Amino acid sequence: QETVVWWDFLGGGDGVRMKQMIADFNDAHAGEIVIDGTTLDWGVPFYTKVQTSVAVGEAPDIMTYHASRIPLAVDQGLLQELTPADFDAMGLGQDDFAPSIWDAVSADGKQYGVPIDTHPIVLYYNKDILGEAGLLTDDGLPVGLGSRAEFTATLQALKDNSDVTFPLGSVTADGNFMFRTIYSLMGQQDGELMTDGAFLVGDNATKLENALAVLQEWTNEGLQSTYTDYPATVALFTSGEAVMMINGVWEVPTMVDLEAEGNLFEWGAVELPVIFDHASTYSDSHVFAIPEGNDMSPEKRAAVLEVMSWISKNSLFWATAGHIPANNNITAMDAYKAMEPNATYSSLTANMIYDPKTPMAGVAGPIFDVMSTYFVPTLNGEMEPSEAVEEIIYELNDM
Amino acid sequence: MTPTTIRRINWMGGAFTILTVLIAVLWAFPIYWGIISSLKPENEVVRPYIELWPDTLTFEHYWFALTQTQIGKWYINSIATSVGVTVLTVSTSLFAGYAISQLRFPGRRVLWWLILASFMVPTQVLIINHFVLMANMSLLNSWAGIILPQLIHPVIVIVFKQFFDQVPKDFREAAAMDNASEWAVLFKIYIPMNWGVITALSIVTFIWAWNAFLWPFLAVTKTEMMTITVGITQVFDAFGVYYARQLSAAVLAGFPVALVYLVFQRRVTQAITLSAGIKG
Amino acid sequence: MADISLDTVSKSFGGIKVIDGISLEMKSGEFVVFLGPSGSGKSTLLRMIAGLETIDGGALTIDGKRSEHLAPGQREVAMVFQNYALYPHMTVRGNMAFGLKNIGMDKSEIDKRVEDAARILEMDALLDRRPAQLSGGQRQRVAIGRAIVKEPAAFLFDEPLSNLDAALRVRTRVELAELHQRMQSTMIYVTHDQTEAMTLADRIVVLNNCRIEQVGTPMDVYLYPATRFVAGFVGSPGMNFLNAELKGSGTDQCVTLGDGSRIALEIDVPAGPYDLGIRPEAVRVSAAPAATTGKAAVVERLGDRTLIHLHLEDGTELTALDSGRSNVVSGDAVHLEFDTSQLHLFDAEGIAHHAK
Amino acid sequence: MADISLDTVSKSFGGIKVIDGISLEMKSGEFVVFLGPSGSGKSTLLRMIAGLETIDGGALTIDGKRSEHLAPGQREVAMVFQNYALYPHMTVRGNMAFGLKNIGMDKSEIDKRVEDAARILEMDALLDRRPAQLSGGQRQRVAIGRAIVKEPAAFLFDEPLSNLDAALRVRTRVELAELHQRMQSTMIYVTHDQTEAMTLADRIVVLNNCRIEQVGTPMDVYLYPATRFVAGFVGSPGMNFLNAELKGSGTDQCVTLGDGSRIALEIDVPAGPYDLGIRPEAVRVSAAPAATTGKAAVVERLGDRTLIHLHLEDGTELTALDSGRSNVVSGDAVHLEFDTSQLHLFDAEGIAHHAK
Amino acid sequence: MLRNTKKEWLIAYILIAPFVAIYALIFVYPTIDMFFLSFQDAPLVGAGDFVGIENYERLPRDRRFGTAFWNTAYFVALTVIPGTFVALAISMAVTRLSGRTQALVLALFFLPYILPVSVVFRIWDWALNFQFGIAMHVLDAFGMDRIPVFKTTTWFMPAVAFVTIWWTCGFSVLLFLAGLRAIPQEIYEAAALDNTSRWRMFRHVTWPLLWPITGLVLTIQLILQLKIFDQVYLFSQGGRPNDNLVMVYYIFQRAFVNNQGGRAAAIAVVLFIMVIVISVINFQLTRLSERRK
Ligand SMILES: Nc1ncnc2c1ncn2[C@@H]1O[C@H](COP(=O)(O)OP(=O)(O)OP(=O)(O)O)[C@@H](O)[C@H]1O
Ligand SMILES: Nc1ncnc2c1ncn2[C@@H]1O[C@H](COP(=O)(O)OP(=O)(O)OP(=O)(O)O)[C@@H](O)[C@H]1O
Ligand SMILES: [Mg+2]
Ligand SMILES: [Mg+2]
Repeated sequence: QETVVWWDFLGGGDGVRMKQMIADFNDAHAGEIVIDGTTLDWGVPFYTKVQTSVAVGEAPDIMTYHASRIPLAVDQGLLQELTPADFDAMGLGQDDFAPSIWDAVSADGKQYGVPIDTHPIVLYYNKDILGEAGLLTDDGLPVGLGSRAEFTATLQALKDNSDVTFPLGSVTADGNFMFRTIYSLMGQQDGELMTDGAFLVGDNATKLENALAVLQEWTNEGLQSTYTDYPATVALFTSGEAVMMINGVWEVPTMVDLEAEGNLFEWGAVELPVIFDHASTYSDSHVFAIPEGNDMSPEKRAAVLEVMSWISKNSLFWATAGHIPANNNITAMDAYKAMEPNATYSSLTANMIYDPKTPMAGVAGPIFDVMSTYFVPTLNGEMEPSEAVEEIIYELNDM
Repeated sequence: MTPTTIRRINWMGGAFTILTVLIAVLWAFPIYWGIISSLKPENEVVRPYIELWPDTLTFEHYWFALTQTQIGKWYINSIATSVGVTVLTVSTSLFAGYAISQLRFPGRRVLWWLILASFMVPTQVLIINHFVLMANMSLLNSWAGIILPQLIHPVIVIVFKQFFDQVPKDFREAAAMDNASEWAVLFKIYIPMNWGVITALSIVTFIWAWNAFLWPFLAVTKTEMMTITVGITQVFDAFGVYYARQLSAAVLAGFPVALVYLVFQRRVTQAITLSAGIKG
Repeated sequence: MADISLDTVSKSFGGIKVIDGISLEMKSGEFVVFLGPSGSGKSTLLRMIAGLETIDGGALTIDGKRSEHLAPGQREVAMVFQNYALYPHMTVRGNMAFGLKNIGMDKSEIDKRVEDAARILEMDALLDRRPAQLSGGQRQRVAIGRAIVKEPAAFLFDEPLSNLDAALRVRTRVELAELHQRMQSTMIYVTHDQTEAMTLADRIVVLNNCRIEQVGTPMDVYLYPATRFVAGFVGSPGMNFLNAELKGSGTDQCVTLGDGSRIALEIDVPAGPYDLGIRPEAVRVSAAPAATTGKAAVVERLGDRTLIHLHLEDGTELTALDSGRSNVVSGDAVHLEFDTSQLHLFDAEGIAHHAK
Repeated sequence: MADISLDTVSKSFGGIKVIDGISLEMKSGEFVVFLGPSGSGKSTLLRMIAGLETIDGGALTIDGKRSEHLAPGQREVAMVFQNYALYPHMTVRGNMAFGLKNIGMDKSEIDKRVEDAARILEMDALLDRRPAQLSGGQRQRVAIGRAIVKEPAAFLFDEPLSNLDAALRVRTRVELAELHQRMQSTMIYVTHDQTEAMTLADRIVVLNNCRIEQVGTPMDVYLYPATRFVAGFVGSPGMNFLNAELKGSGTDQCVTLGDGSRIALEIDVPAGPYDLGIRPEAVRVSAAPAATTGKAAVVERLGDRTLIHLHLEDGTELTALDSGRSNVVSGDAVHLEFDTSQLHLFDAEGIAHHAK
Repeated sequence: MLRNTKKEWLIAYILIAPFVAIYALIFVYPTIDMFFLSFQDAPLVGAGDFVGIENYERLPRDRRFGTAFWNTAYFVALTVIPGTFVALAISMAVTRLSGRTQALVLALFFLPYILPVSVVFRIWDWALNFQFGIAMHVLDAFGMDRIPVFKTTTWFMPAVAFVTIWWTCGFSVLLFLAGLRAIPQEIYEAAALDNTSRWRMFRHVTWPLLWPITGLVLTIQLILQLKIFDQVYLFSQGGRPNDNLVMVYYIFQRAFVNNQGGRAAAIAVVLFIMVIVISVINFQLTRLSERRK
């Protein structure tokens, strides 16, 4: 029997689903393979641990990773290559994944991970309150998703409704998280972080400033929660204090579970509103990877590959965690197409954008780190957007 | 002052006492608040008003922490490493302190000065090198790796030395007249005589070791090897609203030291003053 | 019980001589007291005998055996320390048995000795207590018991009473004297308290400045002090010292005091200036005009005696001892008479000469 | 300088009475000593006068002014503490000036008073030292100086000599007596040392068990103790107590001791069993057969006196005082004579009756 | 005493051997190693290249180093003296109590000290939570604006300093109490007889007599707070760590997050030297003031 040591950073509603999948996997492979799973804190702490554990040869056998961070990981030599033979063994291949996703796990023509999903951010909303306020369309969507003015008007209308504390719940205390929203808003203006290895070239800086300005306006007008950290944001939304919330699809199961317990209002999730020119949503992928720095027996490696393969092929269940499975065969299934609320926001797959492919990018990577540092003061009105952009450019170029 | 001064002072003293007690209660209130919050259902926890006693008292979060997390293993790790640090630190320091205090040997002064000097050096600056050293010795993620770098407590040697210095040399001489060997002097006279200090220092060393954060945090990359103080901040369902759960884990982590303190209050107090070089 | 002899022993600490060629014979069964002021080397000398200090030069013989190179435990002496040095974590029994256990003595023999000692010292009931549960006097006895069980050749005491309060000190002093009478063992006893020395000793060794000033019975030392130092150190209230001029010779010898008064005496020294020593009890208050007159400054009534602190006409201070019912009051002019047989003259070197 | 009077004052600590309705008058300029064993409430009484302990009931009048509710600083008394309680961080000058500064006295007046006090106590040279740089005796003087500068109505001393070594204690005692003679101020002095009380006091207040046992001059207290307690507490060596039976009346009154010997005496009490008290100096060694005979157990030669600890035939212990040159040695049978005018009988309640 | 020198040496060496071995391995060697590493361009684990003083040369230009340095200084300023005063005030209040009340009050004040930092973090993170914290409800009740204490740079250091004082001042309180108990009651009585007012009593008696302890507390606090890491790290999580860097945090970030062992070692050396210099200055000051006495 092989024990596969597994690390992930899936702590939210999707973490519960992943634990279920691990349990299912263990049942299905009783006596052959057993997964010994650990969930670590998301972000910097997780990647710090990975880095040090690889450095000292104490790495796990398999871990989740963000596709956006793979270039950095490859650069640091943290990951083992997955050879074509490995893919054969898994019964998976390029054809099973969308090209953009496949590309995201490749570097120098080699593969470093098995993508499992894409996970964009979406707009969650409280149908009960919006309905009462008359702000729900006939399709049951919030009104005003079409433009900045309309959406702001919706928020303002909610604000004027005295029962509402926060029209919008945003993770304003955590720059790491806000990176997703802001990068989405840049995408709506076709902005680029990196152009040929240079940062925020040309009017990209202005686009960033625009994105920040919108969010700061919402803060200044009292339309969104300030200094709210991640758990508080979720709590504000689920307790009804915030009517809408921008968050990852991975919080879907939280809602589903609370609703099942009868502890939640009528809710929905939809693609981000179009604030600027066109729809665009930042997205990333969860990927399975095998870290360097652990001497695996061929048997162990085979077991690890089996884990990856099994989860990829069974990722219909993973879709109940809100994510969009990366495996084309799953998304093609009817069962998936009927799944709610995934269906409501499935349209956004066409509008997804990804991090630039560079060792500077990625969750908890250097760009991410520098930018997030300036988001918190800006979003909470401590710093002017223009000043923030200036500082960001200075620091990015200083790296 | 008027002839009624004495009475007025008494009255003011009473008021002052009540004030002191109130402030003390307020001082410890956050601890109470943490504990009481951990006993509320999650939806009560986030109610937007102050609720000093839960509507529904629940142990579900404790149950969750104890069954769904590795807190049991962390407890074992914490106990094993804290006891290890305590036993090793106290015993090596005891022997060293005794030798420096009572025996004459070449190198004694140099050793003493080194210890005094290292008293000021922050071990925090050595984290990198400790990490590399432990990695090279393949001790990361092991109890030994957590314990070893925590063994530098020059202050314990200093306290022991001072204590042994204070033992009147009459005892040593009485023992010599009693035909006691050098070992008998140490084990049958000096150690039992100073048992109070030894336990006091052991208790604070234990508390320090239990509360250690930085090094155990760095030295362990595997969850099952974490100590409880590190574990509760590292491995948690950060995504999602589980304040009460986090608090229940915190209560579990703080409980043993709080208990040790409440039981050995006087010894802890004594050891703290000793560790600052004040004779209790 | 043993003879102990010191032969020109000496000792230095870091180049400073603290014992300077001392020779001394102590006979078996004798109670010898080392008396001297603080720092005179009493403890050092005792500790050299015990083996707690090395002997730099000279020979130590205990019971006929050369002992200066023996370890403390092997010299067959037992010591009672000033602070008793009882092991606080052991019971009284444990304290007494510790030394015997260390030499691997039979358990039954140990028990026997401990119980015998406890009986002698009347502390059977205390055997299972710890030192902290004992009073000062009881601790003192345990310390002695710890010495007794070893059945040593000699007992060494280093100021064993100095930690007791005044009343207990007096009582324990008497007990110690009785113990010595009963056990008849050699005892060497260090003290700076002349009363203790006087009351306990068979022979007193007066030490000063690393040297022996005088060796003699208590009354010898009191009545015929060898030096001015001894005269001043022994006796309470202390001896009066007055500047005096010895004149004449043979039967018309006399000394003149500062106030001009003359006292006839008989003594075998050449005329010249001396310090005249006279104990307060030899200065008597007389009803009729006598040798000289003083003014009572302070009168201290002790009940059984009265001390009168006087100033002679020239300001010389003098203390006289009067009976308990003395009717002198402060401010009185008092006639003084001197017991001429108790006069001592001290020459420039401090050597004493006693009047006949 | 002031009269101080206590009128049935009492005091409890947590329900336990430690001062039980004590009344006492102290006259201006008097030197009163509170004497008693440890725990008898001496310090408490003194501290009640000083204002450091509250007075639970009764009245305290200082210089005609009801004072029990005044703060300590306002009672015009100054206190010298056992450990001196000098402010360690201030110079001698600072220590003495502190209290004066507190009441906002003129700098020049402060300087004058400090310097006067320093002159009286002969410590001009020490004014700029700190307490740590002074010897025990010098500290003692600073403490007194601190009291003097306040020109208080009364000086209160709580065992001021107990931290000094024996020789210094005797010397300082004399100095204190001289100081009192010079300043003529009211002084209340607490001690458990009867010698100090005897030598210093104008009047002694003997306390025991929260009560006054006797108030009187030193010689009163010594010669005519009011109770058995006082008789035993005052005097060193202590009074002998023997079981005795008083028989007869008028001129053929006599007491019979345990050994059967009879002593004739004249006393105004009914026949019956008593404790007979007699001071050692009233027990005389006689050459010829006398009142009774004892066996000398321990002979303590003090030089000027000799203490003979005796056992009478029936085992009763008795101490006799003999002259310094006594030739009694331990083991001798000794004839004893009693000074019948110094006999005391104590009845069952401990009340003393003195022989005529 | 008669001593068998050879045997005594042997016993002494046996007794000190374990300590010396650990000391050499865990203290002496890593200290030397730290200096070597600071001259290298090296990852956290693994070989590096000698680069001279390059790692040091970077520091003055390094923004984050500046942040870390000044934040550390700021933190020390916020904790050391205020913390000492708070402890002094508490101990003055506690020392006048007696019996059970005193024991209870002291226990309440001291309890935080024995808690692990992560527990302290959880408690205060919860009490000061911007959305749900009880402190915010209290502010609401007084009609004041809520304060996002751990999320703004203005409030972060003061808040962490506050929590640190709350957490550690029990230690100083004990030292002060020991100091206060060492002042003989008689001195206060003498002062009472000297007509001393409450303020003068504190100013001229208690304060000067407590000064040695105060100096000790200040020294211990200074050296301790220079090494601040745990609280800052924990409270920064999910916030804005780069604004809140302190020295040890920066060492950690360089070494463990950025995998730059050499650069981290250079920062460590700087902190090491800072602490040593401060200790030596402090030691000299104490000696000086002692000699003055
Ligand atoms: N271990 C030592 N090192 C250096 N000098 C010492 C040592 N022990 C004693 N001395 C010195 O030797 C001299 C005699 O000391 P010792 O203790 O024998 O005096 P003492 O007569 O017992 O005095 P006391 O009555 O104070 O006990 C003193 O001057 C003392 O300072
Ligand atoms: N603060 C206090 N609280 C409780 N009991 C006290 C206090 N102070 C004194 N006592 C008790 O009051 C009694 C008298 O004490 P006090 O100190 O007056 O005795 P003392 O005669 O001065 O004794 P000593 O000679 O030992 O100083 C003792 O029984 C003592 O235990
Ligand atoms: Mg001595
Ligand atoms: Mg007293």
